[in-house]
Formats: sequence, structure tokens, C-alpha cells
Amino acid sequence: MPDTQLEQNIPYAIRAYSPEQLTDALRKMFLIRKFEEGAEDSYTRGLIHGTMHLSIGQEASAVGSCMSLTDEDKITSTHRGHGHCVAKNADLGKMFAEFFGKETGYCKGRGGSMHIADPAKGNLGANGIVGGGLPIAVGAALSAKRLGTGAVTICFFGDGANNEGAFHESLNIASVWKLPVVFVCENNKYGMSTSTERSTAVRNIADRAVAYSMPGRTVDGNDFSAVTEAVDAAVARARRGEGPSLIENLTYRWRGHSKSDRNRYRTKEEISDWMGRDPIVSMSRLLVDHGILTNDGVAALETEAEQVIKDAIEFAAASPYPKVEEVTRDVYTVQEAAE
Amino acid sequence: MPDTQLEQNIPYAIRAYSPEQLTDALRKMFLIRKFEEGAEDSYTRGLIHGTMHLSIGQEASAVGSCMSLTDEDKITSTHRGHGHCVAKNADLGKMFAEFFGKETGYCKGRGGSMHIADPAKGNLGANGIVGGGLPIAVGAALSAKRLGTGAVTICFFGDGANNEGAFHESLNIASVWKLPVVFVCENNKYGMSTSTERSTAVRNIADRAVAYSMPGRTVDGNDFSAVTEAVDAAVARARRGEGPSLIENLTYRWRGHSKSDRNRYRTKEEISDWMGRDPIVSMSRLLVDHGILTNDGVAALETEAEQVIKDAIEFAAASPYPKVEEVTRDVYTVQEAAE
Amino acid sequence: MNAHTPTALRELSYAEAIREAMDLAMAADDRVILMGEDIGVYGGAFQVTGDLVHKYGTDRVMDTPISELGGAGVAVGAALTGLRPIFEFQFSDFAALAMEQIVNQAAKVRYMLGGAVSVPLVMRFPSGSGTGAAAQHSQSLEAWLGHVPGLKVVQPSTPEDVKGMLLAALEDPDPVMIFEHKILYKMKGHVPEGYYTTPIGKAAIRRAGKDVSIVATSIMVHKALAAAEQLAGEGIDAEVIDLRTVRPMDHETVLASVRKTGRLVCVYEGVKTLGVGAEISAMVAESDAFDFLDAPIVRLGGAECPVPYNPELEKAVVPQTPDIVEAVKNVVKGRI
Amino acid sequence: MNAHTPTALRELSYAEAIREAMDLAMAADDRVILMGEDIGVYGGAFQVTGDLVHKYGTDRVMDTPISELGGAGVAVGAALTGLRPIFEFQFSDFAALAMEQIVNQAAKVRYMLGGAVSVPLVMRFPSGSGTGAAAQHSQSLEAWLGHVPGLKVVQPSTPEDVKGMLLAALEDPDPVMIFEHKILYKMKGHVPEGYYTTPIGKAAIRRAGKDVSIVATSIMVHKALAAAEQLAGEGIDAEVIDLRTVRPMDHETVLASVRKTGRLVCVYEGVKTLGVGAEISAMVAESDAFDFLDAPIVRLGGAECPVPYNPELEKAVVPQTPDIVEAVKNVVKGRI
Ligand SMILES: Cc1ncc(C[n+]2csc(CCOP(=O)(O)OP(=O)(O)O)c2C)c(N)n1
Ligand SMILES: Cc1ncc(C[n+]2csc(CCOP(=O)(O)OP(=O)(O)O)c2C)c(N)n1
Ligand SMILES: [Mg+2]
Ligand SMILES: [Mg+2]
Repeated sequence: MPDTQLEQNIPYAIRAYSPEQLTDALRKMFLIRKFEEGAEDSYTRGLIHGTMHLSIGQEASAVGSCMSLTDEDKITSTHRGHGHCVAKNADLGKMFAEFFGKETGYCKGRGGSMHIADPAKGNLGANGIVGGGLPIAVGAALSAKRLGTGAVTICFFGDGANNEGAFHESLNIASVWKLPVVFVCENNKYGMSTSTERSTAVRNIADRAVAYSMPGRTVDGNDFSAVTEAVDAAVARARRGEGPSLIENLTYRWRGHSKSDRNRYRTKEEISDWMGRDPIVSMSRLLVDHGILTNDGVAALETEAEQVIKDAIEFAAASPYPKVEEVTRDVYTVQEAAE
Repeated sequence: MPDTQLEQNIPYAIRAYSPEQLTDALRKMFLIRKFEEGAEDSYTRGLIHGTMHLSIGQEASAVGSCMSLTDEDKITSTHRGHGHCVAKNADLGKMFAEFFGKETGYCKGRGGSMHIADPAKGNLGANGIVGGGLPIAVGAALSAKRLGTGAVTICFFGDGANNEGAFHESLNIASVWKLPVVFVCENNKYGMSTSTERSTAVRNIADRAVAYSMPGRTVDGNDFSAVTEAVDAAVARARRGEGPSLIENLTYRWRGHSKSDRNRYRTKEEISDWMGRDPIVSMSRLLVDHGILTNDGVAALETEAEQVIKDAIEFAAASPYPKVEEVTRDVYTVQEAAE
Repeated sequence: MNAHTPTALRELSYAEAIREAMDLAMAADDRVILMGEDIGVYGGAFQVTGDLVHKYGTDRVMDTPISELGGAGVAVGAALTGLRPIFEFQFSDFAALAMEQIVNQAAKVRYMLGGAVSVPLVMRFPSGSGTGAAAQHSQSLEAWLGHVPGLKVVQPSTPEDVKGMLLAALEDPDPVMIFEHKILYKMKGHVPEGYYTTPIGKAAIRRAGKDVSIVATSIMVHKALAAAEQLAGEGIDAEVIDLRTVRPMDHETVLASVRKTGRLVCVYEGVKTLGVGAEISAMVAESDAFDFLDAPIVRLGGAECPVPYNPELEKAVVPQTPDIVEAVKNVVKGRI
Repeated sequence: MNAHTPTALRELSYAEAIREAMDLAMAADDRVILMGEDIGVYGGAFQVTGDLVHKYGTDRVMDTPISELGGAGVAVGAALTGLRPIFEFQFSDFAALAMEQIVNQAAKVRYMLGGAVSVPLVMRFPSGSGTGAAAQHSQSLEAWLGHVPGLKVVQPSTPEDVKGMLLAALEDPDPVMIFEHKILYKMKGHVPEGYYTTPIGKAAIRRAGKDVSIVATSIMVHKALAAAEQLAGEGIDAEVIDLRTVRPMDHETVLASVRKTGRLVCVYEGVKTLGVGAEISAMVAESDAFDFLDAPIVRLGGAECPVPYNPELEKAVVPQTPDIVEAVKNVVKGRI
């Protein structure tokens, strides 16, 4: 029984967060899962064009990493960014509307899946360029330090991105300037088709932290509490003005890299093995085990998430398309410059 | 007396190389020193325009690193590359001719100090772009591996270059593909005016080797034998097909970064302190102590070097300038493409 | 795709034609290697390399880490020292990360070294819009590289040409940049069997005509041909020139056409300002063909904005067949 | 420098004018910071930042590591979140390492996000040849950035303008790229005291004339003015226009001039092919001013080769005053 255990045997997340916060975290994880499924389904039904990168299987990393952030804190995200949006309190209707290319979408239909952002909530945006968000996150941390806002920036990136020069330059600058940024590498074993073994000359990506004299930790990215424990400590450190950290969340994407992936580079066994380690199932179990939710409560969250997604899709579907005449709007802040 | 010492107390270089080889090494160090002084003097006298980066004080690193290379082995060099050229057996006359912008120069007067190369001797060239040679060196090592030439590539770069993304990407690729390349960082404490403390988030640059699962060693770059010992081992390792290494030669440039440097970022004391650790003086002492040269022999090498430089300058001065009509020659290999 | 193609001839897609060229080259010359992201078992983001890894192994079909600058630089170094690399950018947009190695190194090293070396490097750039991948995955950046002496820059528009130009690029001792439009990858057309080369630096007249010259690049060649068909129905006889090479540009073919027609419309997908059409137009305006011009030179290029995601907006930012028809009609209207 | 300047007015060098602008802006607004390599105690490779670090401290005059991509990206991120960074590339050539952040991020993020953000970023690019620093330190790459919607690109040619345009750039909510010719840094000219802005997007007529329009950029404005003086002695009255802004280009000033003179010579240092003059020429050739043209449009641009080291060769690859004189004479010869 949880209440008879010693404090240190109680998982960090249970100690650190209120039942409401934890319930909300699980709610977000369900929302991400259902969002991705809804997006996939819409794609199959031809409602969405282009490409998309689903993060099913990685929900604990997105939600766990953002637990100690406020709307003042920033994140930079990646091409696989839907989960980060939801974790940072995005409006699901605006997300779907963006997918559907609507004027009501986060990017007014100009950006699509790879560019959803929500500056008001501190989400500086997904990025179509692998590694593109890394120096931008460092810049946001520089602003926070100079302007004294106390804000922290979490920079999400993938294992593949860790081999970009931008990774090296960004971590080095952040460390030399002691900036309040936390680099969260979501290591899902592959950059597209290329495994970390074939792309990355180090066992754990967090081991690269040594090269920047910053703390580095590798954690089970499907374990919500483990993610929260590691990232919260790094966020607190950053807030204390002690500089950046590198956290590596080991996780897995269940789906292909994008819609055109034929999964030739990995086995069915590997996929099903990882599906057996569903972060939502373990988070649900954690909350039930610690008396925070009942099984029915979990089921209710899931149903609720389905309804939210349904409503979001309806909102998106009913929304107007952008006007083609306005295609060059927003190239510049002051419009005549576009002429 | 050297011959009564135990084998392991005899410096590596003395054990590894013949008296002729060691004498030749000291000869090259003198040539570099005299070359740089001659270049400086010519610049002051208005015979050379543009800019130049002198490596006075770093001679042990250039010559020591190349000791175990043959003409089949490659190097890539930097903007501070004169020493590497000489170490790789360049013709001093052609070097000066290039400085003077002459048709007889290594680059036919088109390249200048920052682009001197000697592909026939395995010198793939200096580079005006900090870090520009890093991936090129890796490419040369890839060729060696695929073509089975057995050649090794030494990639010279500075402490400043170690913060370029190209450093990270190159070391990572070299390690993942186990290529025969040795990365030699010449850490002279500054990238232009910026000290490693202010630019580099790690104490020793060689510590970054961990991030690429390759051996890393920091050595006294003004100690010829220490440089040779570390780099030779790395070259041998590369030749055995065991992959790349990172060696950091701690050294110092006596002169300013380039001709426009006012030395505002370092103290006179620091400079004179390092001038007290002249690598040529210690190399001379090493060879005298081990009975390889007499003091007179050392002096003769210096005089000889002065004469070589004098002759080289004369050759350069007497050489013709390129024809202005031929300015677009050599843009393409087959000329009509330039039209 | 090619109006003159007898139907009995063998058809391949543009992607297959590229693959066939690489296959032929690799079979003939051990020094040819492929480098790029996910070009091995994945077969390339656009399935251009396909199964080549199974035929030539991972030593010759090399998946690079996601390191565009490093990868490009490794290719430059390899080309300098005896290999013949073909480097694939996954999208041409990512070449923005590698401009240093392409422009400061590959393009200049021969010249900077006074001719002591050559860089026999081929790079492939999947380009253009039409896939709904938005602003960072849809650019047409050939004008950047066309501005750089030391490079050759081609934009083949047909399967036949892309095979022949890729093989010509491999024979070329200097760096050749191949801009491939993603939407062309699936287009089919006649491709001769076996080894042949298509010259770099020569434009092709795809349709002869006497009233107006349309000089188009890449996918715009097909839109221009469609426009020309429509215009023929309205009594306007357009000549359609496929530029094929941005650098070195085939001035003579373009000028001969303009001398004949007296009217010029340039059609390209890259951003209009400082895009390839600016050079075509300026080259004609400073030539002796200027005296033959009976109307202003019209350019149809990409809109002055990033490529948007929404498919209708996406279409609106690049020239479409009706735009070409309309532009040509306007140019021809004021016949002198 | 400026023919109309009364001698009593205060003179500053171009570099001093930039420094004064930065100083004014930093004094007025805490959010303005400087970033770049060796801009602190060293004062910048061209001594543009000079002593500002002593006035504003290392927190606002930040020496970056040698990390152009990272540095530029940090500036983008800072601009997105409340700071007003002025980022100095040590040489414009090194911007090749940062094109990703400039072009894929800074230029596009506002559009990609549907207008939700602005990127008030100023970048400075010391450009051009003439210092004997050879191919990798002498390029004029303004055409690359001029091709990119979302950016504004300026090339001020006088101390007065560079101060005013830098201050205008800092007022601008969007990214402004300032190309500064290294050889101009030491040129002196009148610079008004205090705060003023010079509009981005407006060309300046530096010399009125009726026979031919010379549109020049950056240092070429001064060569064009020298040529115009010489030509005046030979009875040719040239109008010299300083383009000042590459994007957005001031079409109207150029067109009005061409309508008046009927002849156009474009002079720019960047490589001729696909350089800024290509756009000027093409813009005129497609406008109504086409009908006023009495001669082909001539472009004098950089030679089709990398910039060589030897000083005589170096001079030969960029337009010089005698080249302009000769080109203008040829254009004017066939007066209709
Ligand atoms: C600079 C750049 N290179 C390549 C790509 C193409 N690409 C998109 S996602 C991806 C894989 C990224 O892997 P990782 O960083 O591990 O993220 P994951 O997809 O696994 O979440 C690649 C190669 C890109 N978008 N940007
Ligand atoms: C990409 C790039 N950035 C900046 C420069 C300007 N620059 C030339 S040398 C130099 C310092 C290099 O420092 P380091 O690598 O330590 O070599 P060192 O000069 O000390 O030998 C700088 C900043 C350059 N040439 N290339
Ligand atoms: Mg991954
Ligand atoms: Mg150094």
C-alpha cells in the first residue's frame, strides 16, 4: 500500500505533484495519443495532406518534461512536435485546424504540422529543420537571463539531431554563457531509418554532456516519474542560474517516421516489444497504484480525450480556408514591405 | 649520460627516430621559424599584401605531428598553416612565391597564405574557413579506406575551430565509420582574441573525445617528443584500422593573431612566459643532450635555414606575376566551361 | 512528357532514371559511392536510391548521420582524393546547412590552388513545392548555386535528361549540382537503355514556335508545354525552351529563339526576385537580341513569400499553366 | 564622398558611423545587444564595434565562440523573445555556415506561424574584395539573401546612410541584413549628429543626369560617380542611382530614371551571373520603362571566378571606374 511505504520508495512524481496535477498529466497523455490517432485517421481519409510525424509511444517524455514549466517558460520543439504542443497547453481545435490548412489554425493554414507554435503559451514552435530549434532555444534562454524574467527554456530534439553541428554549437554556447536551458533529447532509437548505433559515436547521448561540462542523465523516457524527476531537477538548476543540462529520454515511436515509412530498418518484434511498454499504461497504473485515480477514472479520462478530439476535428472541419488573395500576408510585419 | 639511462627514461622521439630524422625535424623547425620571420619582414617591407597568420612558437606541433607520415599520407591544414606545409616537405621558394602573388607560387598567385597546398606531398591545403578542413580530412580518410591505400590523414585545427559544428559532425562521422584520421588540435589558448575559457565549455579539448568514443590526449605541444609520441600512436592506430583519435597539442603563438592584432586580450607577461618555452630551444637541447647534434651543429642548421629562406625569397622576388588576362583560368578543369 | 516519343519506347519514371544512371556508374566504376541520409535500406526519402544498397552494400551506399555540413564536406574530401561521390541532400532546403562546403570549398578549391586539384563531386537536391511540406521543405534554391563560379548547376526536366545529365556529371571533373523537382520523380518518360550522356550547358528546344519564346526550367517546362498547346488553339505559336543548365547557361539557344520570336517569357519556380529568370532576362536584355525584342520580357517566378502549407495557397505561389497562358497572351497582344 | 556636402559638416568614417548608430541604440534601449566573434576587447576584425564593450560591458557586447550557425541561431531566438540583437559576421563569407538559421528560420518563422511572431534581428555582413584576403574572405553574397522573402537586405554606400539604415533596421520588426563593404569602412563622409533613420527600400539619386542611368550598389556607387565625372568631361551626362536596398527594391526610382534617360548600366561587385544587377535589369525589362529603352541594358558585375589573391588579379575581377566609363560610352554611342 503506498501510504505505508517509506518516502523514498514513493516515485518522485507522486511526491512532487498534486493529484490534480497528475491527473491532468495523464489527461494530456491521452489527448496526445488521441490527437495522433485522429490525425492519422484524418490523413487516411484524405482530410490532411503533406506529411506528419506521430509521437505515439512518446507521451511520457513530452508531458513529463513540461511538468514544472509555466506559460512564461519556453519550449522549442521538433518535426515530431504534437505532443510538446499539448504538453504546453495548446488548443486542440487550433491544432487540427492547422492540419486541415484552415485560417483558424495555429499558423492560419500556412505552417502545417511541422510549424505549429503557440507563443502565448511559451511554445516557440515545431521545426522542419532537424536541430533547427537548438540555437533558438539558447537564444530564448539568453533573453530570459538578460531580461531577468526567470524563465527556463526546454529544448526538445531527437537522437538524430544530436549529430548536427547545431547541437554542438548550442550546448557549448549555453554552457559557456551559463544559460537557463534544458536540452531534452528524445532518443527513440532512430533518426528516420538510421539507428543511433549507425549514426552516433557514443553509447548514451547524455554522455556527450561531459563535452560541455554540464550534467547529463539518461532516463527511461516512458516512465513519467523518471522523466519528471530528471527534467525537474535540470529546470530547477537552470532557474537557480546554474546553467544548462542535458537529459536523454529513452523512448520509442510506434508509428513509422512519417507516412511514407515502410519500417524496413526495424523488426516487428522490436515494435511490439516497445508497445508492451506503453507509457500511458504505466502512468495509469502509477496513478491507480497510488490511489490517485480509479480504473474507472482512467477510463473516463480516455473517453473525455476522445470527445475533445472529436470536437476539435469538428471545429477544424467547419472552419474556413484562408483566402488565396492573402497568400503573401505575414511575410513582413508591416505589410507594404511585401510589395 | 643518455646511454646509461633505462630505455623508458629516454624520450620517445629519441628511441623512435634515427639521428638523421631528428636532425631533419629540427631543420624543419628552423625553416618554419625563419620562414615566418621572412614573411613578416617581407610584409613590413610591403612585398606581401593581404593578411597572414604566423605560427612562430608552434613549430614542435607541426613537425612533431607529421613525423610518421609519408607523402602518401594526407594532412589538412588551417589559416595558420605555414608550419604544416614545411613539415609536409613543401618547397619554400614556391611558398614565398605564393606570398608574393607570383605565377610560380603554389597556387599560381591565386590563393595566397591561406590556401597554400601541395597535393603531391599529401598536403590538401590550408583553409581560410575555421573548421573548413575538418570534414575534408574525414573525406580523405574515407578515400584511403575505400581505395585501400593504407594512408592516414592528419587534420590540423585550432582551439577556436573546436567550437564549430564541423568539428562535431566530422569527429562523429569519422568514429562511426572508423576512418584512418587523426584530429590534431593546436590549442594556442586563443581563437583570435577569445580565450578557450571564454569560448569552450570544457577544460581540455581532448576531453571531447569521449563524446565520439575515440582516444583523446592532451600533450605539451611545445615538447617535440611528447607530440610525436602521442600522434605517432594515433597514426599507428589509424593505420591498423582502429579508427580516429583526438590529440591536443598545448602551444602558443608568439605573434598576434594576424597583422592587425593589438594584443589587447593577453598580457605581455603571458607572452614572454611562453617565449621562455621555445620549442626550438628545447628540441635543440634534446638533440644535444642525446648526442645527436653539437651546439655548433644546431647553429649550422639555423644558418642553413636562413640561407634557404634567403634563396626562397630571391626566387619569389625574381618570379613573374600571373597574366591578368588569365584571371579566370582554373575555375573549371575544362576551360570552356568558364565562358 | 516528350511529344516526340514513339509509344513503343521504354518508359521509366524520373526517379528510376536517376537510379539507373547511378547503377550503371557504380557497376562500371568502383570509385563511385553514394552518400546521404536514409539512402540505404530506407531507399531515400523519395525512393530514388531504392534497392541500390542491396546491390552495392553499405560501403558504397552510405547512410550518413544527420550532418549535412559534415557529410557534404566528407564528400568534398573524398572527391579530392580519388572517389567519385554522389551526395544526396534529403531536401534541397537542408543544403542551407552545407553552403560553406559547397561554396567556400568545393566550388573554389581548384581555383584557389591554382589548378592543382579537381573536385569531381555530384550533389543531388530534391527541390520544389507541391508536396504540402511547407516553407522549410519546398524551396527552389538553384539561383544561389547558379551565382557561384566553380560549380555547374543543372535542372533536368525529363527522365531521359536526368539520366544523361547525371552520367555527364559523373564524367565531369568539376562539381555538378543537380536540382531535381520532387514532383517530377514519379513522372514517366522515355529513357534510352544503356550508357549515354546529355551535355551540361545545352538548352533544348522542346517545341518550336515563331510567336514567342518561353524559357522554362525543371517542372515549369511541362507547364509551359501545356500552355503552348492551349495557346496553339488560340493561334499563338510558342517556342518552348528547356534551359536545363543554370550554370554555364546556354546563351546561344535562348538568343537565337528570341531573335526569331521577338518575345520572351521566363518561367521558373524559384522566388521571382533574383531567381533564374532574372538572369535569363538580363542576359537577353544586354545581348544583340535586345534589338529584336518587340515587347517587355516577362518573368513568371515564385511569389515573394515562403511556400505555404495549405494546398490552394501552395499552388498560388508558383506559376501554373493558366498563368503562363495569360502572360504569353499579354506579351503577344501588342504585336508590332 | 557626397558631392553636395558643405565642408563644415561633421565627418566620420563609415565604421565610426556604424559604431555611433549602435552606441545610440544601446544607450536608448537596453534590449539592444551585440553578438559576434571578437567584437569585444578586440573591437571587431574591422574595428567596427571598437570600444563599445568598455561602455556596455561583456553582457551586451558578446564575443561568441567561433560558431556561426549557433551564434546566428541564438540571435534569432533572442530576437523572438524580446531582445534586439545586432549580429556581426566577421566576414560575410562565413554566413555560408549560417544560411540555415538566416533563411530557414529568421526569414520564414513569422510567415510559417501565420504572423504570430516577428524577428527583429539585425545582421551585419562585412563584404567584398580589395583586402587581399582571397576567395574565402572577399565575396559579395547579397544576391543570395536578396532572393529570400522575409528578409530585408540593404547595402549602404555612405557613412550617413549606414548610420541611418542601421537605426532604421533596429526600428524594423523584421530581420534586416546589412551588407557593408570592407573597403568603405575607412571612407569618411558627413554624418549628421544624433538620432535619425534612413528609409529601407528607397534608392537615392546621387547625381542627376539625362543621357544614361547608372544603377550601382555599395562601393560601386563611388566608382560610378567617378566615372560620371569623367563622362561629363566627354559630354555624357550620367545619372547615378545608389540602389541602397536590394530587398525590397525601389523599382520606381530606377524606372523613372530609365524612362528619362532610355539607357541603363548596372554596376555591382557580386558575381555578374545572378547578381543584383540581373534583378535590376530584369525588373526594368519587364516594366513599362522597356518602351523607353534605346539600347541594351548593360551589366558590369564581378567576373565569373573566385576572388584571387594577387592584387592585380583581384582588381581585375571587379568593375573599376574605367570599365564603367567604357561601358557607358558604348551604351550611349548608338544614340537613337
Ligand atoms: C537538417 C535536416 N536534415 C534532415 C531532415 C529530414 N528529417 C526529418 S526528421 C528526420 C529524422 C530525425 O531524427 P530524430 O532527430 O531522431 O527525430 P525523430 O524523427 O526520431 O523524432 C530527418 C532525417 C530535416 N528535416 N532537417
Ligand atoms: C568560419 C570562420 N569563422 C571565423 C573566421 C575568422 N577567423 C580566422 S582565424 C580565427 C581564429 C581561429 O582560432 P583557432 O582555431 O584557435 O586558430 P588559431 O588562429 O589560434 O591558430 C578566426 C575567428 C574564419 N576564418 N572562418
Ligand atoms: Mg529519433
Ligand atoms: Mg587558437
